[in-house]
Amino acid sequence: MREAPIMTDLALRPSQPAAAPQPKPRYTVADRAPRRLSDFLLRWETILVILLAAVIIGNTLLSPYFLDLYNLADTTYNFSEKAIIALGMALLILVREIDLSIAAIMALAALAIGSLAAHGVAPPLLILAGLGVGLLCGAVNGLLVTRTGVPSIVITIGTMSLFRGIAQVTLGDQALTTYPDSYLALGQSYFITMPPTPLSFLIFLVLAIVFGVVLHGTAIGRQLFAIGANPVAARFAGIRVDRLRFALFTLSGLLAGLAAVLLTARIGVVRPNIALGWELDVVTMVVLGGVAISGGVGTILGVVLAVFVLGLATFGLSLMNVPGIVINVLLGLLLILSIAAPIVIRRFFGRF
Amino acid sequence: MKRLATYREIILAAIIAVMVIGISIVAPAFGTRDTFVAVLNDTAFLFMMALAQMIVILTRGIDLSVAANLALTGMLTAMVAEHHPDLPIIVFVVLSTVIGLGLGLINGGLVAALQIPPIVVTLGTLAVFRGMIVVIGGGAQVDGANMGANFQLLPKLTVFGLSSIFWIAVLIAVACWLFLTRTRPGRGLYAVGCNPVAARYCGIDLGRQQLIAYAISGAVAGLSGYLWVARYGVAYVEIATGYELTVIAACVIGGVSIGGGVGSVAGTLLGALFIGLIVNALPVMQVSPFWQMAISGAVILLAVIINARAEARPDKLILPRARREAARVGA
Amino acid sequence: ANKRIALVVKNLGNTYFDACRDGANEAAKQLGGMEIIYTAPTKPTAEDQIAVLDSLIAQKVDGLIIAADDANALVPVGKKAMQRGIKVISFDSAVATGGRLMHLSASSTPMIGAKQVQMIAKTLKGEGEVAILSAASTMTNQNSWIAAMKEEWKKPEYAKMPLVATVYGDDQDDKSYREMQALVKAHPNLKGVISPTTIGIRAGAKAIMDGGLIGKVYITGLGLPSEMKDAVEKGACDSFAIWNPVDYGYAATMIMADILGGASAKPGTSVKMGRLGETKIGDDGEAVMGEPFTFDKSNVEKFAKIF
Amino acid sequence: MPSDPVLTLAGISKSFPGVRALSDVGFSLYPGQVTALIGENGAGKSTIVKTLTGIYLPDEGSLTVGQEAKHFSSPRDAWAAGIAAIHQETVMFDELTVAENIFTGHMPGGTLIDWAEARRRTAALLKRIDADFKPETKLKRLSVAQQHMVEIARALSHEAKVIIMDEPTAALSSHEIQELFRIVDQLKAEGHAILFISHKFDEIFRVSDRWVCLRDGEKVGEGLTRDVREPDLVRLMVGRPVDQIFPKRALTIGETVLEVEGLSNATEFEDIGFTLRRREILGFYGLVGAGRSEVMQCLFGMSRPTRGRVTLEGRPFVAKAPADAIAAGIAYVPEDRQHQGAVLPLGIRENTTLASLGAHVRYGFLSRNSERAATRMLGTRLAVKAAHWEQRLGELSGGNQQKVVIAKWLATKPKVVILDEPTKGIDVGSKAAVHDFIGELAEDGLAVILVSSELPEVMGLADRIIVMHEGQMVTAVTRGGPGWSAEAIVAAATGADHQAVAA
Ligand SMILES: Nc1ncnc2c1ncn2[C@@H]1O[C@H](COP(=O)(O)OP(=O)(O)OP(=O)(O)O)[C@@H](O)[C@H]1O
Ligand SMILES: Nc1ncnc2c1ncn2[C@@H]1O[C@H](COP(=O)(O)OP(=O)(O)OP(=O)(O)O)[C@@H](O)[C@H]1O
Ligand SMILES: [Mg+2]
Ligand SMILES: [Mg+2]
Repeated sequence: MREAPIMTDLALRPSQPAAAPQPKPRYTVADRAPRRLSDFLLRWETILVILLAAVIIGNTLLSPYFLDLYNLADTTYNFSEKAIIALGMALLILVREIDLSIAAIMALAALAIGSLAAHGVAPPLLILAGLGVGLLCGAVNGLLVTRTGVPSIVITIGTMSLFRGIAQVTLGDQALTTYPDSYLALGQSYFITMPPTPLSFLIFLVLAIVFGVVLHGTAIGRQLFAIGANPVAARFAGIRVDRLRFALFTLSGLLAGLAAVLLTARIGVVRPNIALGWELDVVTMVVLGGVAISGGVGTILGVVLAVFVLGLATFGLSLMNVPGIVINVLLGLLLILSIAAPIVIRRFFGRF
Repeated sequence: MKRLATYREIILAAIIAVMVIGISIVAPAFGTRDTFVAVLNDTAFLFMMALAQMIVILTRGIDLSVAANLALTGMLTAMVAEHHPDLPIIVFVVLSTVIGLGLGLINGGLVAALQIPPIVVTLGTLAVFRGMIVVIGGGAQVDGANMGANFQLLPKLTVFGLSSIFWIAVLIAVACWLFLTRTRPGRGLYAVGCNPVAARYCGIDLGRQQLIAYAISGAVAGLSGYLWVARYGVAYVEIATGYELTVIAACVIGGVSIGGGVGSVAGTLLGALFIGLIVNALPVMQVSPFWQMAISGAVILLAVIINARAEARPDKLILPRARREAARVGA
Repeated sequence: ANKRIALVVKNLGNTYFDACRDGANEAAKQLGGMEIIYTAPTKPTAEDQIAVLDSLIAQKVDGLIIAADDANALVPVGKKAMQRGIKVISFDSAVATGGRLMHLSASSTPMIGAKQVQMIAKTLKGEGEVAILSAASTMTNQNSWIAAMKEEWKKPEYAKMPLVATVYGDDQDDKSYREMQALVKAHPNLKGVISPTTIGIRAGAKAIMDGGLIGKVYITGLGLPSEMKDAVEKGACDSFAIWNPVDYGYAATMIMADILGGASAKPGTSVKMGRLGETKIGDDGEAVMGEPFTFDKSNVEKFAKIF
Repeated sequence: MPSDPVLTLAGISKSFPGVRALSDVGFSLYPGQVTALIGENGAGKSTIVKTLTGIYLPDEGSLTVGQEAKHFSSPRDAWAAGIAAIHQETVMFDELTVAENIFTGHMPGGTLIDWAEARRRTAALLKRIDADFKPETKLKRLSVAQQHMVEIARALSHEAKVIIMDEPTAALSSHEIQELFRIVDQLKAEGHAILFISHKFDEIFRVSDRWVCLRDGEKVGEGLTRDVREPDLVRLMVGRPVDQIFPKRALTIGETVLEVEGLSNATEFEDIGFTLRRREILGFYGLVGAGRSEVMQCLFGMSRPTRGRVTLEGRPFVAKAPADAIAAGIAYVPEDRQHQGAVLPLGIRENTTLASLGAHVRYGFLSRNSERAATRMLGTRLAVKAAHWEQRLGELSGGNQQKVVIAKWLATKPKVVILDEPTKGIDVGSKAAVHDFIGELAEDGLAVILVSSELPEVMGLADRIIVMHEGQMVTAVTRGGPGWSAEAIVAAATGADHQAVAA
C-alpha cells in the first residue's frame, strides 16, 4: 500500500497544527517514578541479598567447614537440579500456572534413561532420551491445561500420579543400576576443576542468565508478565496466551527432563520414587524468590538469590548436624518471616 | 433458595454410580454392604478434611498445612494421653480441636493480617508444624499401648455399623452446610472469594473471613488428628504425609473452584467419596499395586475433565429464540 | 580429640532407629573418646540422604554408619567419603558394594525370610492362604526378605499354605490398614499375613483387631514388642520376630571403632562387636550379627519396656 | 438553601504516594436535591465517593451527617449513617444470585439468614426499578445493563438518606438511562439527597439541582444548575474554554478495506454484512446487549462464526485469535475496560506498548527508550493524567485508564480500528481529543468502526450507521440520507421497525 505506517506519521508530526489547536495539558507527566531509598531497601531482591549475606556470615562464624571451596562445590550438587526446574516453575507461576508434576516427570524421564542404559545405549542418546521424555510429558500437561481449561494445579496433581504411576508400572520393585562410566562422570565429577564446578551448577547459572535476559529484556518476557497480570486483556492485546502457556509447560517438562539426566548421572540408579516430593521444594524456591502466586510479579534474580539462600542455609545447618526436619522448620519460618518482615516494616514506617 | 444439587454434582454422582456398578461387576467382593460401610468409614477423614479445605478454597485460599496440623495435633494429644490415660474422651476431642484451631489461627493470622499469599504461608507452616513434632517430642513415637484404652475407644464405637468417625464427618457436613448457606459469615466466604474488591465495598472484611476459614480448617484438621491417631493406634512424625494433596484433589473433583467463590458441601462430599472409592476398590479388585497410582491419576484427570466439560460456558443468548440455530443451543 | 562417628538412619522419630541410637551411645560410652552424631534425612529418599552425607563429609567426620534408603544411589557418595579418608560401613539396609567397607546384617537374609514363613506355618499349622503386606515396593531389604521367603516357601511342607498376594502399605499406617482390609475382602479364605515391616505389622494387627477378625486371620512378621504387645495379648498375632535394635546399634558402633582402630574389614577377616563377640565378614563384604529373636505371649511384656 | 444539609464535608484531603488526590474539599448535600459532582478525569470525584463510603480514610477533614460528626472506617459505618453508593467500578459477584448481590453485607435475619425475606425484598426492589429478572438468577447470566440495575437496586436496598452514583449511566443506553432518571426523580421526591457524577452534560442538566466542580483535587466552584450554562462549567473544569465538538472532517472515502458477508453465530448474531472503506467511519448503534460487541469480537478472532465470509483488502480473512487480527491490521478497543482492556498491575508504558511490542524491539531486545517515546507521544495526545509514565494503571482514575487502553490499540498502526464504547467514562475535554484523534486517523487512511451507545457521538462522527437489534441488523443509514435522524435511529434500535436490511 502506499503510505508508511500511519502512527509513525503521527509520531513525527507533533508540531504540525491539527484541525483544532491541541491545547497543552496543564500538568507534566514524569518519565520515571521518583526514586526513593525506602523503595529500594524494601525491594524483594535487596532483602534477599541481605538475607544471603547473613546466611554466609552466620555460617562462616558457626562452622569452620563452611568456607571451603570443595565443600561449597559439593553442596551445589544438592540444589542445582531443583534450581534448574525452579527457573521454569518461576515462569509458570508468573503466568498464574503451576506444575506439580515435575518430580513425576523426572521419574519418567529417569526411567527412560535407565532402561536405555541397561540396553547399552550411548550417553548422548541417553541425554536426548531424558530430555525428550521430559518434553513430551510437559507437552501433555500443556495440552491438557490449554485444551480443557481446567486449572493447572488440578491437572498437574492428576498427571503427578499418572506419570509416577507409569514409572511404577514399568519398573515395579526393580532398580536400574547400570550406566556407562562417561555418563556417570557427568554427575559425579567436577565439570571444571578450578574453581571446582559441577556440571549441574554450571548449567543452572547459564540457564539463569538466559532466563533472566529473556524474561526481562524481550517481548516474550513482557508478554508473560501481561498474561500473569490479566490473561483476558493479554489475549485481547494479541498475545497468543494459550500457545505461550503450552510452551511454558513444555519447557518445564524439558527442564525436569534435564534435571533427571543430571540426577541419574549423579546417583547412578533409577527407582520409581526418584525425586519424590521435589515439587514443593521447587515451589518454595520460586515463592521465596518473590514470584507472586497471583501472577505478573517476579524476577529471575530473585529466584536465583532464593536458591542460594535456601541451599546455603540448608548446608550450614546440616554442618551443625541439625536434623533435616528441624531445618525444614527453620526454612519454613524463614519463608514466612522474610515475606512478612517487609510488609510489617512498610506498615509501621510507611505512610499507609 | 439453593438447589440441592447443581448439574455438575449430578454428573459426578452419576460417574460415581457407574463406577460402583462397574467395580462390583469386576470384583463381586466389592458389592457388599460391608464394603460400603468400610469405604465410608475409611473416607470419613477425607470427608471432613475436604469440607474444611473447601471453606478455605472458597476464599481463594489454600491450606497446604492440614496434614502437618493433623500430625502435630495427633502427636500432642497422644502425648497428653500417655501421661493422663484416664481422661474422658470429650477432653481429647476438645483438646485436639483447640490445638488445631490454634494452629489454624496462626495461618489465618498471617494470611489475614499481613495478606501474605496463602500458599506461601501454608507451605511454610506445613514444614514448621511437622518439624515441631520432632522438636517437641524429641521425635519419639507414641504407641497405642501407652495411650490408654479410653483414648482409642471413640473410633471403635459404631452406629448402624458405621464408625463414630463417619458420624462426626456427617455432623461436620451438616454444620458446614448450615454455615455456608444460612449464615452471614458463611455467605461472606463466597463473596470474598468471588470478588474481594466488591466484598470490601459491601463492608465485608476480607481478613475476618480468611481468619474464619483457616480457623475452621485448622480445627477440623486438629480433630482429625486425634481421631486418626486413635484409629491407627500410633502417633509419629510421618503420619498422613502428603495427605494435603489428596484433600485438595477431592475438593477439585467435587467442583470447588480454585479461583474461589464456587463450591458446595454436596459436591465436595462427592469428590471425597470418588477418591475414597478408588483407593478402596483398586486393592479389592486385585489390581497390581504397581498400577494403582497410575490408574488413580488417570481416573482423577478424567473426572476433572469431564466435569469441566459439563460446566463449559455457553454462548450468549442474544438472538430471539426462534432464530437460534438448533444445533448448538443444547449446551 | 574425640572420634566423631555419624549414625545416619532412614528417618527420625522411628522407635526402631531410636533404639539403635541408644545402642550406639552405649558403645560410645563404653569405649570413651567417641561422639555419636545421630541424624537422618527429612524424607526417606536417596537424594535427601545424599545431602545429609555430603554435609557429614564436609565436616570430616571419622566414620559413617549408614542405613541406606537406596543401596546403589549411595555408592558414589560413599566412595567420595572413603576417598577423603572416612570409614564407611552400612547396617540395617545395605549400601551396595563399592560404597562401603562392609555391611552388618542383623541376621542373614535367608534366615530372616525363612523365620517369618516358619512362624506363620506354626501358627496356621501349615494350612491356609497367606499374603504379604510389605512397605514400599522400592525398599531393598523388604524386597530381599520377600525373595528369601519365596525361596523358603518352595519347601514341600508349605504345599497347603499358598502365597496368594503381595501388597504394599508404603510404611504408612492408613494405607497399610486399608491394604489389610482389602486383602481380607479380596481373599475370603485368607488365614495369615506376613508383614516384614514394623509399620505394616502394627497397622495390619490393628485392622484385624478393629475388624473383628481375631482368630480368623493371624499376622506375623517383623515387629517391635512395644508396638505389638497389645496384638499378641489379644490374639491377632501369635508370634513375631525381630533382632534387638539396641544391640544392633551397639554392634555397628563397636565394629566402626574396631575399623578406626586399624581393623581392615576385608572379606574373610573378623571384626569385634564388644559384648556381642566377633563376626566374620563374608566374601560379599557382609557380616551377620546374630539370629532374629522370636516374641510371643511369654516374653513380649518384658521386652515391650525396652523397645 | 431550602433546608438543613443531610451531609456536609469540610476540609477533606487525601493523598496517594506522589499524588494529592483531594485537597481541602468541602460541600453539602441537601434532602430532595440532586447534586452533580463534575470534574475532569482524575479530578478526584471517585476518591470523594470512596471517602464518603468508608473505603478510604481521608487524611484530614470532617464529615457531618445531620448534626453529628462521623468517622467511617468501613462501608458498614457509612451504611449505618445512611449513605449508600453505586461505584464506578462494577462491584458485583458473578457467581452469586441477584438477591445475594443486593444483600451481601446486610442480609436480613438474625443468627440465620432469612432468605424468604431477602427474596421478598429483592423482588420488591426489582419491581420498583422495573427490572424483569428473578432474584434467584445468577448474576453472570445477566447482561451488562441488567447487572447495572442490580447495582442500583443494591444502593436502594439500604434505605439510605444519601445515595451516591458514580457514572451510573456509562454502561447504559438511552432507554435505560431514561429509566434511571425516573428512579432518580422518584428518590428526590421521597426526600433523598443524591450525589450524581457524570461526564455527560445533558444528563447533568436533566437531573441535577446543584453542582460542585472539582479540578485537580480542589473544589473550584459550586452553585445552582439553573444558573449556569454548559460552557461555563467546562471552563471551570478544565481551566480554559474547550471546543467540545470538532466539526466532522470532510474526507473522500477510499477503496474497500473490509467486507463482511452473512456472518452468523448460533445464538449471538445472524447474517451480519457490510463493507468498510478507507477513511470511512462506520457507526454501530443499538441498545446495550444488541450483540454489537459479539460481532466485533468475532471479527477480531475472539470467537468463531458458524457461517459467513470476511474479506480484508480483497483477500479472505480468518482470525483464529486476536493475534491474527492484529497481524492483519485490525485493532479492537474492547468495551470492558476492567477485564479486557487494562492490565492493572502493569505500568502505563507497559500497557501502551503491549499490543505493538514488535515495533520496539532492537537487536532482539525491547528498547525502553523507544517504548517511552511512544508512550509519551500517545499519552500526551490523549491527555492522560498521571504522576509518571511508569505508574501502575490500577492507580489511575477510570477515565485515564480508558485513555491508556485506547492508546494501546492506536499504537498497533492498524488498517481497521474497531472502537467499542471508546469514550466510556472519559471527560469532555479528553473526549474531544479522542474524537479529533479518530477523525485524524480516518484522514490518514484508516477505516474506523465505532460502536457506541451514545447517539450524539455516533451521529457526530460516523459516515454511515448500522443499527442492530437482538443480534440482527435492522437498518443502515447514511449521513444526510433518508432516516438520518435521532428519532428514526432510536426507533430502529428498540426494535420498533422490524425489517432486517443488508447494508
Ligand atoms: N490507589 C491509588 N493510588 C494512587 N493514586 C490514586 C489511587 N486512586 C486514585 N489515585 C489518583 O487520584 C486521583 C483522583 O482519582 P479519581 O479516581 O478520584 O478520579 P475521578 O475524578 O474519579 O476520575 P474519572 O472521571 O476518570 O473517574 C487521580 O490522579 C488518580 O491517579
Ligand atoms: N437473553 C440473554 N440471556 C442470557 N444472557 C444474556 C442475554 N442477553 C444478554 N445476555 C448477556 O449479555 C451480555 C452481553 O451484553 P452486553 O451488554 O455486553 O451486550 P453487547 O453484546 O456488548 O451489546 P452491545 O455491544 O450491542 O451493547 C453477556 O454477559 C450475556 O451474559
Ligand atoms: Mg472516577
Ligand atoms: Mg457492547
